[in-house]
Amino acid sequence: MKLYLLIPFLPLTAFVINILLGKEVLRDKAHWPSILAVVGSFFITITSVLPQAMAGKVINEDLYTWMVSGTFNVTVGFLIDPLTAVMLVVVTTCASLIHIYAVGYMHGDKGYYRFFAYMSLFTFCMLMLVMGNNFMQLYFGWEGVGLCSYFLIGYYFNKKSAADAGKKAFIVNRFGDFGFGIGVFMIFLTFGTLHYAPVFANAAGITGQTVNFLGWNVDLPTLIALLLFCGAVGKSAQVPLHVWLPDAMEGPTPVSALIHAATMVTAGVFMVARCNPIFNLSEIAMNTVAIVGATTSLFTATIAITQNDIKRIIAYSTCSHLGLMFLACGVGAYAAGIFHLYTHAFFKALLFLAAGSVIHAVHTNDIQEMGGLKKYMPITYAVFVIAALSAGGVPGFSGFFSKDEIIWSAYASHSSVGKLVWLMGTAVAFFTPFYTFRLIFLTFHGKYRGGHPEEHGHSAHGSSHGSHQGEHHIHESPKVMTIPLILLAVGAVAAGWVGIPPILGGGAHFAEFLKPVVGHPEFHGTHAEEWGVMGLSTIIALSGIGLAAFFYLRKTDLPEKIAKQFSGIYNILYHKYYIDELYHYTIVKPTLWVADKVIVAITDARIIEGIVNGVPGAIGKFSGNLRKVQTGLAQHYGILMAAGAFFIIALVLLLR
Amino acid sequence: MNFQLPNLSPMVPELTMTALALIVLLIDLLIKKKEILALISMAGVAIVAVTLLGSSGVTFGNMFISDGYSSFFKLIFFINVILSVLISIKYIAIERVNYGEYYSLILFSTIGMMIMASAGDLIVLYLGLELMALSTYILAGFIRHDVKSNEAALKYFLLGAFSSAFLLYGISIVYGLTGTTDLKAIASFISEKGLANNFSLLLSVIFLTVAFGFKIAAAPFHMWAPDVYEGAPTSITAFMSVGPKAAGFAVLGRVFMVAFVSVKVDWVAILIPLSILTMAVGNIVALSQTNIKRMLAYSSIAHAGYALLGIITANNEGLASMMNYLMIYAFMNIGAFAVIIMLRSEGFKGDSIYDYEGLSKTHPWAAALMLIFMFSLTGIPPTAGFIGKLYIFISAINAGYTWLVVVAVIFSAISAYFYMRIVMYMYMREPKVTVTLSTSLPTDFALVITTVAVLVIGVFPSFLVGLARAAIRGF
Amino acid sequence: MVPLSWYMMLSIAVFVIGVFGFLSRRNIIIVFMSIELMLNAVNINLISLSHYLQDMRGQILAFFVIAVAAAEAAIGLAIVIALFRNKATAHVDEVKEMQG
Amino acid sequence: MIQQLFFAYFAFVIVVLSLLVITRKNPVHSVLWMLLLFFHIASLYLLLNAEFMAAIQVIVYAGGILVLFLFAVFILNIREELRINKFIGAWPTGLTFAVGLLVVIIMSIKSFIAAPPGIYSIDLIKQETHTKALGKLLYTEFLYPFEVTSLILLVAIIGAIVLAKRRLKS
Repeated sequence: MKLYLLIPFLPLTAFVINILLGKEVLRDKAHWPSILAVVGSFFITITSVLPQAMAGKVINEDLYTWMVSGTFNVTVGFLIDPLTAVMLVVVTTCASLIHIYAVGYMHGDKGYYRFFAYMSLFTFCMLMLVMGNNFMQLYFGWEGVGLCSYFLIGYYFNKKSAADAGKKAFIVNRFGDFGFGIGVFMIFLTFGTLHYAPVFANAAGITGQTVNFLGWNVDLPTLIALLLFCGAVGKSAQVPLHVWLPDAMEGPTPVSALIHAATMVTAGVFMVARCNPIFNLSEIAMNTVAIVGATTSLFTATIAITQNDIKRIIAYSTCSHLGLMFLACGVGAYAAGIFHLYTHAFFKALLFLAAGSVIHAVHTNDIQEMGGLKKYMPITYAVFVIAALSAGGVPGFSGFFSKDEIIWSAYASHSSVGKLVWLMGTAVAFFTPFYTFRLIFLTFHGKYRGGHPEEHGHSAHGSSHGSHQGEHHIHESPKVMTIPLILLAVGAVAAGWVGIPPILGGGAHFAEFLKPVVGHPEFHGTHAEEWGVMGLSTIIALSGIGLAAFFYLRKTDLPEKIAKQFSGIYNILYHKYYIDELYHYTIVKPTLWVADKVIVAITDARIIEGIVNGVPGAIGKFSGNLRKVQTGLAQHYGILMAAGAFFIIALVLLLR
Repeated sequence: MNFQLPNLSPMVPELTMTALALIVLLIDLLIKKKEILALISMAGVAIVAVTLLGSSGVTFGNMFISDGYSSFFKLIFFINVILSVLISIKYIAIERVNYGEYYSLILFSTIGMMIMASAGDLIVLYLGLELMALSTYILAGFIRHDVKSNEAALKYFLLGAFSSAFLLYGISIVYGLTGTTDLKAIASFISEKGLANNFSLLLSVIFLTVAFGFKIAAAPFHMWAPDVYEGAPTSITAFMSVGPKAAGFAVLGRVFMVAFVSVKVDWVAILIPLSILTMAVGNIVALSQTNIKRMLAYSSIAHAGYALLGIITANNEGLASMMNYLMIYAFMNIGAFAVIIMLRSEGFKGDSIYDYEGLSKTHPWAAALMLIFMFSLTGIPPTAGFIGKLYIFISAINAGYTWLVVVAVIFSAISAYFYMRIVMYMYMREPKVTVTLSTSLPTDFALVITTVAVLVIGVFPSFLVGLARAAIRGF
Repeated sequence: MVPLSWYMMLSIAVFVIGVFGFLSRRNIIIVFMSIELMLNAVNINLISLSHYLQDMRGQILAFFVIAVAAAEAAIGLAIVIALFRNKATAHVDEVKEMQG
Repeated sequence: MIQQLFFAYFAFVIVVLSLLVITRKNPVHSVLWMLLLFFHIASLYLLLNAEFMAAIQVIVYAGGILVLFLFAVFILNIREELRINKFIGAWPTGLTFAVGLLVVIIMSIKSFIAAPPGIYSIDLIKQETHTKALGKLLYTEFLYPFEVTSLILLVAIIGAIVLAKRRLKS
C-alpha cells in the first residue's frame, strides 16, 4: 500500500461523498467529509511524505497506464521529491485551515454541500498537479484547478458580477493555457515522452536546436520555455493576463484565500521551478520571466495603493508577490522563489481570511465604510497586523526572509537584467508595506465610517438609533474562524525560520533541501553587500509603514489632497492603468461586435429552441429539410436503398 | 455409407443457447409468472457465457469458426441480452404484452447473431442473419395492439426482406465466380485466379454492402431505423440497436477482411463515403428530433458511422477498436434506453424530449444517470464513449485517414448539440409534466451495470482494449 | 446447350421486376409477392450456376432460400394480420404514422 | 436447339408472368399468375437437371406460400382495391432506379467468368439420382445450416402465433 496515494484520493473521496449525499443526507454537515479528508492528507504529508523527502528519498513511479497507443501513452504516476514535498506541505496546511475556517464563514449558505464538494475537488486537482510525474498529469491538474476555480468564482451564480468574473477568469486563462498546451505538445514532439525524468535528463540535448516557425527560425528551448511560461502568466495572473485575479474576488473569501492566494495561482511558479532544466537553457526565456515578474510586481503594487475594496487590495498584493516569485525564478534563484511561495501562502491566506472575518462582521468590502474595528475584533486585528508585517518584510517575520532572499539573489546575479529587477524589487519592498498598512489603518483605526444598519438585517430597530446602530452589531468572528486565523498567524511568523540565511546565523535549510531539484544560483557578492542590500530593503519597508502611518493616522486629510494634486497619476492608478478598459476596447468589443454582426446574421434564432439555437442556422435548416426525406413510407426508403445501390455500382463502373 | 458427427465442442455455446431457448419456450407453457422466464434466460445466458471460454476451433468444414473475434462479439450479444431482458421485465408488463415467447424470441435472435459472428460460410451467414432478423421482426411488432408497433414490424420486415434479397443475389454471384461459399476458399480463389479486377465480383461486394449496411443502419440504407426504433417496444429498440448492429459489423468485418481481402481498395473506397454520409445523416437529422427514441435512432446511425472507420482502416488495429467501440456502445446505449424505459408508466408514454424538462428537479438520480449516458454518447472523458471514439480515431489516423477523422470529429462536435439538449432540458428547465418513474429492481440493476461499466471503462480502459486486441489476434 | 449467361440474364430480369414491384405497388400482399419474385430470381441464378459449375452448393442454398422464404411469408402475413386488426388497411402508403 | 427453344419459351413466359404479377390490379389475379409463374420456374429447374428443386418449388411455393397469400388476399376488400391506384405516387422513381439497376447489373455481369466445374457432373447426379445426392449433402456436409433452418422455421411458427393469434395467455 502506497500511503502517499491517499493524499490526493482522500479529497476525491470526499468530493464523491459530498456530491452524492451532500444535498439530501449531509446538508449542514457537508463539511465533515471534506475536512476529514484534507486533514488526513495533511497528516500523511507531515508524518510520512515530508520525513521521507528530508531523508533524501525520491519516489518516481508510474502506477497506472490509462492508455497506450504507439508512442503515445498516458499514465498516472507520482513524483515525490523535495519540491513536491514543499508544495504538499503548503497545499495541505492551507487547505486544512481554510476548510475549517469555511465552516464558520459559509454557515447557513444555500449551496453549502456544493461549496465543500468543489473545494475537495479543487484540492484533489491541485494535489494531482503537484504530485504528477509527467506533463499530461500536470496539464490535467492545471485544467482541473482552473475549472474548479471557475466554478467557485461563479459560486454565487445568481449575482451577475460573480458569473461575469467566472467567465472572465475562464476566458483569460484560455489565452495562457493555449500556449501551455502547445508547449506540452512541443515537448512531446521534441522528446517523444511526457515524463519529467527523461525530458529533463535530455533537456540539455536540445540546446541550440531551432524550429522553423512562420518562416522564422526560433531557438527550440526558448520557444518551449516561453510557451510554458504563457500558461504560468495566465494561471499566476501576471501582466498582461493579470486582469482576472482581482475580479475573481467575487467568489467566497475562503476560495480567494485557498485558490487565489495560497495554492492555484502559485501553480505557475511551481511549474517554472519544476521545468527549470528547460528554462535554464534559454537566457531570453529567463530574462522574460524575471522582467515579467518584476513588472507585474511593481505594477500591481502601485495599483493596490489606490483601491478601496479590501479583497481587491489583497488580490493585487497577491499578483505583486507572485511577480516577486517569478522574478526570483528568472534570475535562477528557484529556491528563493519557492521559499517565497511557501511563506506567502501563510501570510496571504491569513490576510484573506482575516479580511473575510472583517467582511463577515461588517458585510461590506469597501474600506471607506470601515474604520475603528480594532476594539470590536481584537483577534482579527492582531492577526491582520502580523500578516501585514510578514507581507511587508519586517525582519523576524517569515516574509522578510523569503523576500530578502529574492532581492539579494536579484542583486547578486550580476547581470544587467538582475540589477534592473533588483531595483524594481526594492521599489516593491516600499509599496507593499505601504498599501498593507494603509489597509489596516483605514479598517481598524480611526472611527467607524459605516452606518447602514439595514444592510445587517436589523432594520426593525435600526432607524431610531441612527448611524451608530451598525457598530453595535459588529463582533468578533466565531472560534471556528479565529482558531485557523491564529494557527495561520503562527505560520506567518515562523514559517520563514526554516530558511534563515547564513549571514543571520541560520542554515538556509530551505534552499539546501530544494537543491537536488532546482540547483543553486551562483552568487556574486560579498557579505558587506549582502548586509547592505538587506539593510536597504528593511529601511525601505519600515519607511513604507511609517509613511502609511503618517498619511492615514496623523494627517488623514493629506491622502485626499495628494490625490487631487496629482489627479492624473491617481486616476491612472485608481483605474488600474486602464488595462481592463484597454482590453475592453481592443479585444472584448471587437469580438462581441463580430459575434453580433456575423454569428447572429447567419444564425436564425427561431429554428430550434435552446442550445440548438447556437448551431449555425444552416445545419438546423438542413436538418429540418433532411428529415422530410423520411416520409414514413417504406417504399420510399426502399427506393433510396435501390438508388444507393445503383449509384455505388454506377460510380464503381465509371471509376474503374 | 458412414456418417461421422463433426466435432461439436467449438459450438457448445450455440448448442447450449439453443437448448436454453427451447427450454424457455417449453417452460412458458407450464408457469404463470413470466418473470421466472426472464430469470432463467439471464441465468442461462450467463452459463452460456461461461461455456464460451473453452470453445475455440473450427468445425463443420469451416462453416463454423469460433475464434477470439467471434467470441468477443458473442460477449457483446450476451451483455446485450442480459441488459435488455433486465429492462424488459417491468416494461412489457406495463405494455401488457407479458408473454413468455418474448424471451425465447430474444434468445433465438441471439442465436442468429452468434451464428453470424461465427459464420465461415456465406450459406450459414445468410441463415444466421435470417434467424436473427425474423425473430427481431416479430419482437418489433410485439405490442400487437399498438399501431406504431405493427408499423415498425411491417417496415422492418419489408425492408429487411428487400435487403436480404440483395444479399442473396450478391452471394449467388460470388458463388458463380468462385464455385464456393466458404470465405477462406473464396479469398484464395480470388487471389489465385486474379479475379480482383472483375466487375462481377465488385457487383457482389456492393450487394453485400447494401445488405450489411442495412443491418448496421448505414446511410443510405438506414431509413428503416428511425421509424422502427420509434415504433418498436423500447426494450426491443435497445436490444436491436446493439445486437443486430454488432452482428452486422461482425459479418462485415469477417466477410470483407477474409473473403474480399484482395479487393480491399475497392470496398474501402465504397465504405468511406458511406461512413461520411452515415455520420452526416445521423448527426444532422438528430438535431431536429423531438422524440427521444427517434433521436437515439439517429444517434445510433451516427455511431455506426464512427464504427465503420474501424472497418475502413482494414487492419487488425482498426477491427479491434471497432469491437471495442461496439462493446462500449452496448453499455451506454442500453443505459440510455433504461432511463427512457423508466419514464414509461401506465398511461404515460414518456418518449418526448419535453418529458425530460426539469427531470433533475423531480428525479435527480434518473437525470444524473441520463447525463452520464449522454456524456458518454457524446464522447466526453472520462466516460467510456470517449475511449471508444479515441481508439477508433487513433486507429484511423494510424491507417492514414487523418482527414476522415477530422470529418468524424466535426460531426461528433455537432452531435454534442442534441445530446446536450437533453441535458439542458433536464437541468435548466422547470418541470412541466409530472413524471412518475416506474422503477423496478431489474431496471435499477441494469442501470447500475451500465453506469458502472461506462465509468469504469472510461477510467480503466486498458482491460477492454487489451481484450479486444487479444481477441483480434490470429484473426 | 443453353449458355449460362441466358439464365443469368433471365434471373436479372426477374430480380429487377421484383425490385420494381417492391418499390411501386401499394398493396402489401403484392409487395410481398415482389419479394418472392426476387428470391425466385436468385434461385434461378443459383440452380443454373449449380448446374453449370457441376457443384451442389448452389442448389443447397436455393433449398434453404425456399425454406426461409416460407418462414418469411408466414411472418410477413402475420404482421399484416396484426396490422389489419388495428388499422384496416392493406396499403403500404397508408402505414406512415411515424416519419421525419 | 430444342433446349434453347424450350429455354426461350420459358424465359419469355417467366418474364411476362412476372410483369403480370406486379401489374395486376386485382391481387387475386396476381396470385394466380404467380402460381403459373412458379410452375414455369419449376419446369426451368427440370431443364437444369434439378428434379428435387423443381418438386419443392411446386410443393412449397405453389402449394404452401401461395395458398398463404391467397388466404391473406381474402382479408382485403377487392372491390375497393379495384377502384384505387395500384401504384404509389413515386412509382416513376422506382421504375427509374429499377431500370438503372438492370442496366448496371447487366453491364457488370458481362465480365462474369464461371468457376471451373466441380465433381457433381450430370452423369454422377443421374447415376445417384438428384434427390439422393442432395439429401446426402444436406445431412452430412450441410447438416449445420440444415439445423439452423429448422430453428428459422420454429421461429416462424412462434412468430405467426404471437402476432396473429387472437388470444395469448400472459
